[in-house]
Amino acid sequence: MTTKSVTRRGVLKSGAVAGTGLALPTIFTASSAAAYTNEPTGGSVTLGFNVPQTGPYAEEGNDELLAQQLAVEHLNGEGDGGCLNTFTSKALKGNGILGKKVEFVTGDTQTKSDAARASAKSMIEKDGAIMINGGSSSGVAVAVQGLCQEAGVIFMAGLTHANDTTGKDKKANGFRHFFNAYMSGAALAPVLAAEMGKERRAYHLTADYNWGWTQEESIVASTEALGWETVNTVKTPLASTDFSSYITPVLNSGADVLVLNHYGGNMVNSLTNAIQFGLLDKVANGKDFKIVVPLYSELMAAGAGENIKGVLGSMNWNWQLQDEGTKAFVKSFGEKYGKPPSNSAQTCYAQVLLYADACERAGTFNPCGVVEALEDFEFDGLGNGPTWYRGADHQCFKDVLVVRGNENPTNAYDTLEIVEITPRAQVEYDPEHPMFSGGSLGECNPGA
Amino acid sequence: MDAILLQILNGLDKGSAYALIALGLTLIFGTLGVVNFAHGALFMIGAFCAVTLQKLMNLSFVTIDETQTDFLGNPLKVETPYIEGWFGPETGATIIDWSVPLAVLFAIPIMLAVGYVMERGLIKHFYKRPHADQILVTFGLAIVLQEIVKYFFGANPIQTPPPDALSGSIDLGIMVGFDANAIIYPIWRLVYFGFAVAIIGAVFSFLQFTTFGMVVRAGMADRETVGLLGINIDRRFTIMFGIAAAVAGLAGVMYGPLNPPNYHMGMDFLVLSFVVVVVGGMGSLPGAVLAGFLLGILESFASTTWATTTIPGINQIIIYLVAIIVLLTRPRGLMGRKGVMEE
Amino acid sequence: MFGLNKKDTSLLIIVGLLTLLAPFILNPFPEGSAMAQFNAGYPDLMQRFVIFGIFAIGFNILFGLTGYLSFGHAAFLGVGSYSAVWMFKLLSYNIIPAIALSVVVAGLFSLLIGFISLRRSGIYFSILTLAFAQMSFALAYSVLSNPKFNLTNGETGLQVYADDPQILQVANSPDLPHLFGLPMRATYTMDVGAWSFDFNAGYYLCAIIMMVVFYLSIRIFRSPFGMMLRAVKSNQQRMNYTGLNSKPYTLAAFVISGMYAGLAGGLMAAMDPLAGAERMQWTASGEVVLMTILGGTGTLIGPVLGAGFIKYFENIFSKINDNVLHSWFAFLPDGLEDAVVFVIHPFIGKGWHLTLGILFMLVVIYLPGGLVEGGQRLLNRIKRKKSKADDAKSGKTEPAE
Amino acid sequence: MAILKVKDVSKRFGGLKALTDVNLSVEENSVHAIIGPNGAGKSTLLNCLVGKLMPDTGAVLFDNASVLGLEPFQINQMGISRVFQTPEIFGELTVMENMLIPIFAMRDGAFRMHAYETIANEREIVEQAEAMLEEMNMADKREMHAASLSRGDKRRLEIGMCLSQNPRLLLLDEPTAGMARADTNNTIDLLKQIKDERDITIAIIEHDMHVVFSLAERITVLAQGTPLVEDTPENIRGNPKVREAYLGEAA
Repeated sequence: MTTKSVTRRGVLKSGAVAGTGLALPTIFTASSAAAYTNEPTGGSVTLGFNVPQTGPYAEEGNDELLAQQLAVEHLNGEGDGGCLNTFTSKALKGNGILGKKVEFVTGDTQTKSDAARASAKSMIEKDGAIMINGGSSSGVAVAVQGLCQEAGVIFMAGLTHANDTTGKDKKANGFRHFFNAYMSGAALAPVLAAEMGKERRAYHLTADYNWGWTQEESIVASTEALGWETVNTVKTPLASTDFSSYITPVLNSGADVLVLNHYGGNMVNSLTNAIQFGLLDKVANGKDFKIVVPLYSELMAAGAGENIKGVLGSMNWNWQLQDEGTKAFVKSFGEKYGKPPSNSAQTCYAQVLLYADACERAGTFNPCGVVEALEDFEFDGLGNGPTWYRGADHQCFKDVLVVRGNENPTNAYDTLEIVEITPRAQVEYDPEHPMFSGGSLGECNPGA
Repeated sequence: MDAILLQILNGLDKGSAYALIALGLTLIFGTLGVVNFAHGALFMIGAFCAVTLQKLMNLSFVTIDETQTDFLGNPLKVETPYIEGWFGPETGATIIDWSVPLAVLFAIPIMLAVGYVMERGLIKHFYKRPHADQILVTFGLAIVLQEIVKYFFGANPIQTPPPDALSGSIDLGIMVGFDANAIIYPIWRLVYFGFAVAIIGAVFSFLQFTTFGMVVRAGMADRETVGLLGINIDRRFTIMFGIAAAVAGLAGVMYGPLNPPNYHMGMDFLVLSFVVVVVGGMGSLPGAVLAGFLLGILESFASTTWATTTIPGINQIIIYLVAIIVLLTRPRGLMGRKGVMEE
Repeated sequence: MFGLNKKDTSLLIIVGLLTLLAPFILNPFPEGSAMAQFNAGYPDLMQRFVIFGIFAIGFNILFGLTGYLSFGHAAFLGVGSYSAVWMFKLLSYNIIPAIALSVVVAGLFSLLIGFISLRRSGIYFSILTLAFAQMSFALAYSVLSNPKFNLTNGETGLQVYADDPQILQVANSPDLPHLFGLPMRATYTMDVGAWSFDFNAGYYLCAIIMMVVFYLSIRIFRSPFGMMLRAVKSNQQRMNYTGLNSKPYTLAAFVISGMYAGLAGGLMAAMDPLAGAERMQWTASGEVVLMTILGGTGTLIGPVLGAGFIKYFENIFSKINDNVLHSWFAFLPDGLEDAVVFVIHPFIGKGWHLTLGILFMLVVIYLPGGLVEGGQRLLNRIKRKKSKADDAKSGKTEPAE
Repeated sequence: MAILKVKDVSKRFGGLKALTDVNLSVEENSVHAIIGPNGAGKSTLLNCLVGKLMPDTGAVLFDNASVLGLEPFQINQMGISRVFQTPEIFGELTVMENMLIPIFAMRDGAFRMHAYETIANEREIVEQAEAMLEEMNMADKREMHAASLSRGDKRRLEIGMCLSQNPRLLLLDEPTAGMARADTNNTIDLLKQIKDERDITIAIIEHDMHVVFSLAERITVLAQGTPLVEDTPENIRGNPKVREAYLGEAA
């Protein structure tokens, strides 16, 4: 009889064969064989996909889930193989991971850190998931990343943009493929300077919680470095539905750029309101008034409709990129689901493949082996060109896109156009950068 | 000065939505004595009437354009709305452009029917049950309605833009003697305010000047007496519920162009509109309207930089703070009658 | 036994057996079988069952006995969680001071809010509690998490960082919540044939605490104090004219239920040392109302059943997806199979909110006494049938209950 | 000795004068009835006596101590119990529990946190309650829900609950309103029995002359918010002013 910190269900399946039912109960202690949490011992390995399925981000979650399912198909050698054909690492053979068939379970984060941890725990404890992937907010990502660190499984983050995820809240067992607020600022700044000039006065509306603050901080820092002036930064409650009373003061504030540090429903409404008040038709300080939305997503663009025309922002990835990895992914996603993937979907797809590849290269599912294989891993062929998973903070570095709301979209999917592909070198930063310092990765935790 | 005027306008605009929802809520409470937690859902259903009409008008037939390609490189499928096919591209486009105002007509019968079904099918059985039970069952109904809408329309907000002629903004300042560009205000927001005033006026004059309204007002004052006069008050109350539902629904239809509708907008407004009703005085129609506009203005001023630097976080809690203060100091609300639900 | 009458003692014993044997009862299906997805016997969910059970038991002391419908109890749970995590950060990972503080702080907080809210009754009371809870949520989510004064850590949730003082943390004690060295995550897994059962230290701690507070709630229900609370619900006028001041009684009930909520919040943090602001939102308060009503307001066991029901729904039922449905109805002809799945689809998986809403409405309309009343009606019907049969045989009638 | 004194009490509601300079005194161990036509101010006066309303001017003294400004529960603790026009009982509770509550209140005061005790262990209180039920002839109904009792039984229960506290003054507000003749007679008999067996003062506000003349020792006639006359039943019967103001309608 032994005590351990997390169950290892995989082992039991083999034990089950030996059991002879209740007549002669055979009591196995599961830990004898396992070296780490949820070590897969049968012919399959279980991944946990933790995405919002209810609540306002359900669509985002649904898109992630589609991509994750596609990744599983490709790993198991079904479909057209997608990015397995373009990925520079050739460890994956389309025969599952380390010869084990890939299965998955899903959980609903509800975009609440509590619920997300509960569903992640359920997948780890009940379903024996060995890796958790997905999510659509930084609060959730940090909460689930912490849990995975404690439980001894790998966390491959989905959409999370706050600096903290790989800053003060970074964890050895967690990896972020998505870009972050600092990188948004660094990528946007030169484009803003080129398009709007170096003498601009910016007014920030910021969602009043962690992510909003870090984004505001990043954008203010990078635009002020350009020579811009920050007129005012105003915090808006998360529960706001109407932003008119925040927009009207902008009109006569002397600002000529409005930066909306909002995401999701907040962003859709604040942008809609800003357009209503005619901000984009205004001339201030002798210049055309501009609006910037530092973090864009396809779903937000769809929600904001016509209002995004001409509005600049940044993205992690876009289906209109022309590299081979992107084309392969868009093709297999588009043919299966009839629409192009969103950037959070692409992140989840890439994360699943990266995890599987790391296991193959490490030759084990042991989280410590996987961490070692992923740290400072350089690859290409998953989109965004050459990419580097930095070992110091588990942040991915790759090209960042600056996009603009398309003035003349030809269909429902090209509402955003790529303005600039900011090269990776330009968005890199020191791991000890003040916006990221404070936490420590700690040791990888295999759980046993 | 102009900044203050702008915030008052913003407040009146927010207040319009609050007042319309609270008006229906009070009407239901005053006539039927029912606390309806599903009233926010009626507002949301109204907004989705506009979405539905817009979708119906955009029903399209597909032609293949070989000259263009879609994102996968296949020939592009071009969708043309049937309406444009029937009326010609220009007239068709204009009709589609005006879908939100047209949705007002579309929504009236739907909302009346929804209200009728709700009252006859559910609320009727709760007249004699405690308020707590009414809150609970309508709370359940609100969840069900919003989940149904989410199932059909998804979780993402859907734009319902105003007609071109009514989008954009106008310079109000010049009209009242300010400098040019001092007070620029979106046309649709002014339309919304005007619409709210018209609806409120219509409801009040209906209650004031028709026999039906007189009976209902008498019923609000003393239900049993009117019942004794041999007037079928129940049937009139059913109609009243339908009207309250229609008022909330129309408020929702017209709100769409301000902020795109989503499935949880009803819940977002629910708590607020209850606060409005309580502040105005449970069962007082003028109170609901007054409190709606007052709270809207208060909320606008609380979100100014001046307010948030004086008291950090005031914009987050102002509404609740007002509710607490009013309930503790003047439980009958601003215009509530003495003794009505005053505990 | 324990100062309870026979009926209550047997209820307590049944509940005790059910909670202690929960690892077996909740995992009735063998591993790897098609039904295994309905197993609920894994540590996290078992912990949630009892923790929300505690929350609902406490809520029922207020709502079930006095009839005051609070829409703000989640705030006390949240405050309890925050207090507990702060104890982890400042003192050590030992859960005793954490849980103690969470109960005390929630008690004080509920005293303050109760004192103000209870100046009104009926729907006004509900709205006051709602307003307070929403204020607490807004404060916790953003205002109190600003970098200058970070009490709650906002969206991310309050958690323990490596550079926290933890002045009482002993060098070799576990680096996660523990009870004098026994980690709350410690799990012993027993395999019997194809079955597997988890025995988790945290669960058993929660279960024992729930037994204690369940026992206390029985005592309160059967005490003169409990009778007075029911009198508050029944007729406050008569109460006041009988020389009793109803206000301190309701306030006491409010504070007790607030402390139960704080205890639940503290235990949540002890099982998982992270406190998020969402657990204070008014919808979270609505959830405990749903639990209590679904299970049976004013009954002893109802709230526990309701809590279990909703948590099972949220964690297990929500995972049934179309693939699972197709495998269930595979025996039907293809077209029919698709049709059946199409009809059921909106209600399962991510549609579980819809099903829950409908169920909740049905319960409020037809079963005001919740699941407990449903069970009783069923039992009575069976009994009546049986007694009719007996009557026919022996010609005797049982005395009416 | 007068146990209850009402001195110069006036009360206005907006423009309406409900009570004007009411003076009244109730002698200890007497049965005192207050009668008057509808709208005479009987209920307003009663509410002033029990703390529900605050008169604009004047004083109300019970046993020479002012009751004005006190909460109903405090007035009850001074020894005044009230019976309502429609019986106010704890409908969802059993008859036995209804009887237990006032006895607990007698012993423990306005509030006590006896959350860990068991009712069954409070032998003394249970016995008192049982005795009182016995006295009210309701022992066989002890486990019934009070709401399911007949109107007459509800009234008996309410009176029993008041008596269980051994009040010095029992206030009755139209105790037989809306009752069938048989129930009314039963109630009269019950009140007579109480009057005979206990040291208790009874003040009764009543519409029904049959009840008033069967019970009262003194009668105050209230008209238009002010006492018209106070006298014994015999004299009241013959008083022409009263006939004019009140009985005239009935005659």
